[in-house]
Amino acid sequence: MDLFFQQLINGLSLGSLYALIAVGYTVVYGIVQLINFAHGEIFMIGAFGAYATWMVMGQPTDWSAPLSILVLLPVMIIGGIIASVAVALLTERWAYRPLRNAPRLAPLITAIGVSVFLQEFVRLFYGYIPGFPDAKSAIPFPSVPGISGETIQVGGVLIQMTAVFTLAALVVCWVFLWYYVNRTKTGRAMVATSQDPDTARLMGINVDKVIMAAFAVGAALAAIAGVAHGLRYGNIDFKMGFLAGLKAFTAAVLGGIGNINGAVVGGLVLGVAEAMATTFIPGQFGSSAWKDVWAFVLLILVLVFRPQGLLGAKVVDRA
Amino acid sequence: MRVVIPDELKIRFRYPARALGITGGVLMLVSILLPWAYAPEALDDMTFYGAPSPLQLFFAVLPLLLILLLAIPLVGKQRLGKGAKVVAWNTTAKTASIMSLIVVAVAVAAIAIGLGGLVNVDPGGWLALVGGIMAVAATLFLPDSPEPTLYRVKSPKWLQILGIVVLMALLLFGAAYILGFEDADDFLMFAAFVVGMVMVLRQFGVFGWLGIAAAANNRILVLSAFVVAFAFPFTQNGSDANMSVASQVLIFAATALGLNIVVGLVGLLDLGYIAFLGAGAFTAAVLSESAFATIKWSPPFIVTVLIAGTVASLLGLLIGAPTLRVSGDYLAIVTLAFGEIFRITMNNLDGNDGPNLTNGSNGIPGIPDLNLFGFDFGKAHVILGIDIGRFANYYWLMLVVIALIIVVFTNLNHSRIGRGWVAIREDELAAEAMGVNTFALKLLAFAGGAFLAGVAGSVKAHYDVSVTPDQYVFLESAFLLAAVVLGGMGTVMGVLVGATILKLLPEKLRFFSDYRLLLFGLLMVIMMRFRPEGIVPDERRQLEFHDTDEELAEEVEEELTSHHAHLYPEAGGFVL
Amino acid sequence: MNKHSFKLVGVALVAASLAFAGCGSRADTASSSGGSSNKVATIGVISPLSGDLSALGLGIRNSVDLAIRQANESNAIPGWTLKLSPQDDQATPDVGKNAATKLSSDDTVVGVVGTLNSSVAQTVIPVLASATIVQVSPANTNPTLTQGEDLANPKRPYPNYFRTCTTDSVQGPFAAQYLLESGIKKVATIHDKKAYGQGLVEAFTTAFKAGGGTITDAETINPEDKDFSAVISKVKTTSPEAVYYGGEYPQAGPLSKQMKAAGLNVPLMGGDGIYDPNFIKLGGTDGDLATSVGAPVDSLDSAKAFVSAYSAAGFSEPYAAYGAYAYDAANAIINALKVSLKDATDAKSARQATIDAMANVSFDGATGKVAFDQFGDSTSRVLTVYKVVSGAWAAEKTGELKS
Amino acid sequence: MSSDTITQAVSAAAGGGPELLLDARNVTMQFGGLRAVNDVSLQVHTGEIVGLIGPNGAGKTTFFNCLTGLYKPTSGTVFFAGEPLPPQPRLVVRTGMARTFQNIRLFHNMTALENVMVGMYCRTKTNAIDAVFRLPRHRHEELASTERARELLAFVGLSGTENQLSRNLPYGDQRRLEIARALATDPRLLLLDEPTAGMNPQETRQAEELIFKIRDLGLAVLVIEHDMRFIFNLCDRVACLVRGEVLVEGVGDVVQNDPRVIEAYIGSPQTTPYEQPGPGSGKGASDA
Repeated sequence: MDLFFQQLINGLSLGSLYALIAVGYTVVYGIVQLINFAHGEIFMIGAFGAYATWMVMGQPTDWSAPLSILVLLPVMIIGGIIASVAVALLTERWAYRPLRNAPRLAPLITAIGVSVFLQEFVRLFYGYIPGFPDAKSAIPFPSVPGISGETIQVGGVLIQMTAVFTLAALVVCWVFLWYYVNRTKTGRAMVATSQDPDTARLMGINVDKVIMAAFAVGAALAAIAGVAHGLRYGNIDFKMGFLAGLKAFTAAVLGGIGNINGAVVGGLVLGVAEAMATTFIPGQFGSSAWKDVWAFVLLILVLVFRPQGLLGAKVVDRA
Repeated sequence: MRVVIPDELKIRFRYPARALGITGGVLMLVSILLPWAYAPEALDDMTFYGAPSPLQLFFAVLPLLLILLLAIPLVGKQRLGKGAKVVAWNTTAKTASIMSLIVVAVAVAAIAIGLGGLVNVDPGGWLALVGGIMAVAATLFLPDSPEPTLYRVKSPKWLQILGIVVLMALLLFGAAYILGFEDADDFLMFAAFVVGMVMVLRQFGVFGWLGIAAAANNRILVLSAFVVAFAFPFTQNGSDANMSVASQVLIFAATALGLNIVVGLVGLLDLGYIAFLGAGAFTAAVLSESAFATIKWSPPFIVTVLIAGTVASLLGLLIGAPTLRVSGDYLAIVTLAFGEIFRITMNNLDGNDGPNLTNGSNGIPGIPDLNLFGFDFGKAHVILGIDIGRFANYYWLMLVVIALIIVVFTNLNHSRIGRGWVAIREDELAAEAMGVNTFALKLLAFAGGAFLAGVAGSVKAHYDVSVTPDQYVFLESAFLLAAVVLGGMGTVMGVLVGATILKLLPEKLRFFSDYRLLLFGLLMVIMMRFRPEGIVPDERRQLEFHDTDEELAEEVEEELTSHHAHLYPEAGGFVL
Repeated sequence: MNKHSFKLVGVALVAASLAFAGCGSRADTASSSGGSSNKVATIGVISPLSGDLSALGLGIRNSVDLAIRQANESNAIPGWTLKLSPQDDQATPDVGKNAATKLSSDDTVVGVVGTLNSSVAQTVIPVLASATIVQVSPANTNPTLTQGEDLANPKRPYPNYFRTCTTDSVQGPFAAQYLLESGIKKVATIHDKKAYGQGLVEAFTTAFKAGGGTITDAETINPEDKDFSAVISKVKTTSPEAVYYGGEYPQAGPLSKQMKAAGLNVPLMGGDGIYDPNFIKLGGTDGDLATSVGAPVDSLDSAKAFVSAYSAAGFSEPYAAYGAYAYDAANAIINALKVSLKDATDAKSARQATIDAMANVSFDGATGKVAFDQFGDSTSRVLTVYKVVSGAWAAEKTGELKS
Repeated sequence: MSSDTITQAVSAAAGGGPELLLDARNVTMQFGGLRAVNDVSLQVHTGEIVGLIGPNGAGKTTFFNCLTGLYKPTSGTVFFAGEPLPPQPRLVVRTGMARTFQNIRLFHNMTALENVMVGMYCRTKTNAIDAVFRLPRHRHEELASTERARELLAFVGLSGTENQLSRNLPYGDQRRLEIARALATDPRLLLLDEPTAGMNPQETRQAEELIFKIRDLGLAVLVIEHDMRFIFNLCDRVACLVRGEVLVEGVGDVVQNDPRVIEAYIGSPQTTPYEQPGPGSGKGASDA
């Protein structure tokens, strides 16, 4: 039973990571019907941005735990968010916006191009920043005292502080999103645009701005996920966005793409499913080598039996 | 960027400009008699007086054309007769001068970079540069000429055929020559020259004329294209180095053509296409006589090909059936996920995490060469006194496979099914409401494309000798897609061009191999933004991407009308 | 720069280039190249010079370059000048094959060092074999490359293929031997399903069980995995005393870190794939172990010589994990060439003789004694166990594998 | 249009001579809280032209979509030639019902001829094998369809436009091309969604003639239209749909003079309980 709860915790914390990234896919899709294939790379950029912030701060490693959690970590997160939001807005402006009226294939192909470009750009040029390590292979992510390596024992279950951080980040972001979508002007404009862009435009909503806001919100969450990823695994690399992005998209579809709650639920379900598959599928196919396969099989099954996703593909109306 | 010179200036400086342009051309011509480089290492040794190198001689063609283009109109409109209107003299001259300057610039840059500094550029190079700049400046002052109407000129059939034959011969020569370059700088300069010639001839109207000639003599065009492709190995003097590249280009092109049915004709984005190639390759490997093959049954290759294609298309059905019903966007990601599933599964079927089918990441090595009807593909054969090696054998086999795929591609495209595909691309709902079975048609394309990839994969398995899962990763799918996008969605020629560029450039320009993927990502973005229809566009596709361009619509229509006989041929023939 | 000086420089440039431009004609090109009458033999390198694995590939290229420079300086083969021809395989079989074809159609090529990846080797070897060019790999660990598909009845598939690194079947048992001697009897194994890791774990498992140990759990991960928590939780329930990992440092470092974070405080042990400073940077902790071939570099004179010569040569990239093996591979070819080129008129005709001479090659290299058995495998069985001590690798025990 | 024809058709329908082709029974279509079509029943017989009128938002197009399989009605059944309607649009077409769209949905980048040939898709049988190997079936069908497509273009008055891209055709011609494309599916019932929208009077007259020509071929026609004069000239029977319900149904004159219809269109004196139709307005309008 301990094993079950242990895997549940493992799955939930992995799932929160997926959920944070999945929200970005869902918000953007809800508004422009574009699968922003490069969103995984935005997540990667967030992690590298946070790392850069840490470097700029003089690589602090010996701060006390409270100071680290209250100052170092927030500053790193903000650095990551700035980087990823900037890149997301630039790609929106230069790559996607000119194609808004093009056939659907065009922005999708562009998105793949952007994705490859961003990966390679980081790989080739990150190390050119003076004093920065070469990003051609994995870079060790700084550990934050008080979180990295700390654990809590609950019964027979060991909970890592990084998992607690990821889950907490998800909850905070979720609350923030609810507030943003339901209580702010831009948020409500977003809902309106997702339901009917043409009417929204006629009503005086600046659709360009709303789309930019959607990209920015998604990127900010992805950056937080990037930091969580770095803390959790202790290293970051230029390829980390590919699989994570794919899984997050799966999570978004699982929950119902276009539905923010769906993205969160989908992420958590996917994370738990992966963890459980490793433990409870008997025989050779239960090996962890198959867990990605099970995740994608889940995606295909959802598309067959419930294409609208677990919570239904609603527009971004309720966060 | 467009430099606009006021018309009054153009009229006032009409004659001086022409004279200046001719002078620039002459300077460039003279420059090849002078050394361009200080040391022989750069390009193909341009250090001599009075003895131009081959690349310099090639280059000289451009200024020569420039001089002719500028000088001929001087004889007067009356004397030129019809020629005055048929050819866009001034615009072509402008193109020729710009292209000359670009080639010179590439050469000068290559010398400077190759030898370490501009100091190493000798007077000849500078002279050519000055001449080029003069010519460009001068031709900017010439009034624009109307579009060339060379293609409207009626020409006898023998002339048309001759045109096609000359084109094909040039193609063969160019291919052999361009593959012969070892150094990136030579290659780049020659490539710049070729692009320059193509632009000049296009501006002159030669391609318009050739297009008509080709449409009128379709069979001859197809036939001569294949004769040329077939003859290519004979130009290699038994050397394998280029045949290896050439045969890989063909395998890549064959797969990209299959993908083009899915992406180009139906408009479905398949990001896991490489998995179908892999499925074919693994099937063929497992059924081969390799000692590592896990199934100890080795049918004749003809049977293996069919099984490989069937396995791939069954996988296509398995993925397509659930996803083709939902929005096309999902398909992109599901196929991507499928590509990953395929790779991981092939990795896992190693007897450890699953039944042993593929030996896991070790793959299946030692696949023997093909032996069809007693013809051993692994052995060199002497034909016409020239050694035809292993790679050339596979090259020919792939040529047959490509021919097959092209026939499938064009014949399906020009049929009831092809019309259904276009309808789906244009307006799926309307197509469904008009009784088109959109789901079945999409599935047909998807599974059919997979079948062709499976067939190509089964040849690739024998050609590669070993099949491992890490050959079939997402990046390869992205490259295939790039070949389609770059070349032109929905066209055969486009994909052939795209595949050649994407395989050949990295092979010849190894110095930028680290930047290959970066450029590739950038290329996709730029193509989608500025030329989504690709290098060799399909007219209809072009219209779809430029929905508001009415002028283009008129143009395409004119084209369609003039090609009508060719689009709806009398029963029988197939068209390219 | 003002106008005047600009003009001056221009005039000077033109004058200088007029003066120095080669004043010959095209006809006398042939005689213009160098005065030396030495014949040229080329050693090729096929390794990833770009992409993910370029650090390893460039280290290989540089080390071969070093060996060739040294041979030319000492005039190791009288009458012959050795040349290097490095080819990028981008770690992909297709590209590797093109590189091999290119080398084999160059008549001066007499030997090739490479490849890094076993999968690339599988397409490269047949091409070089048909041209009878000797190939020595510094890094391929897949046993089937030398012993054929049936390891129980080994049969050499390609006579031209040799390697200086040891195969998995040597390292695994040595690790088992070490753990048993240190009193560890319960071990869980994890590997990344790649040829290297899987082979290592299989060899380890056989030897460990034979020595009386128990394998508590056998798991696998995907090479791209980041999250090992599920696997670790599973392994933890079987309470092993150590974890033996078959794979490379990019996964092993984080794995070790996540193990400790999840409360599995036992050492992680691996092969030479994790014996890299990056392993520690990425999360390897004190007490983790690795085996590597040969005696420690600072205990071997030939190794010290290599390290100092490498740094003196001024390469911009480090020699990395396989540099020393590549250096030995190049020297093995050079040693064989000393025999085969002695009476040869041209390089191409000496190819078969070079392969034949490889069997008798024996010298002290950077990784220890270099010689090949009847399959083309390295005969060296000296290995060292290294341990992470206060954040750095330290030699723990050097010994010979008892077979 | 003489009144003879109308009486003829009506009496024929009453006498049971012509076959009952379309029989929609109590069709209701609900989107969330919005009931777009409420309990609508409608019958169309062979050789009959039936009009469907109603103000904007009355649910005419939604009703069309229910008939042609684009929507699955929330409740109610549609029978075609005695059989319940298959659930998919393309199967509906096969049973013999074809439609045009309110906002023209031609395949813009195909030529007129190709557009019509797409319509023939469901009546041809060439499969992939035939097409790839150019087997006789492909060749025969291809020739026959080209021939038939030319005939149809001529029938709707578009001879000579075969190779023009449909996007380049004048607006009126695009409407006709859509009709030709629908005819190419060999329908027994043709559904026209506002066939004269945006046309000038002359074009409207031509459209009228075309529809009569179609009826004379033995087809039934169901037309949605705003243009009152056009519809009452044309139709044997007219149904007026308001807020998703059938307000009145009957011969043209009857409907035309019904005060409720006039009201629904023109608005009403203050005393009337009905409001201007529009989304979110009061309770159901029908008291029939």
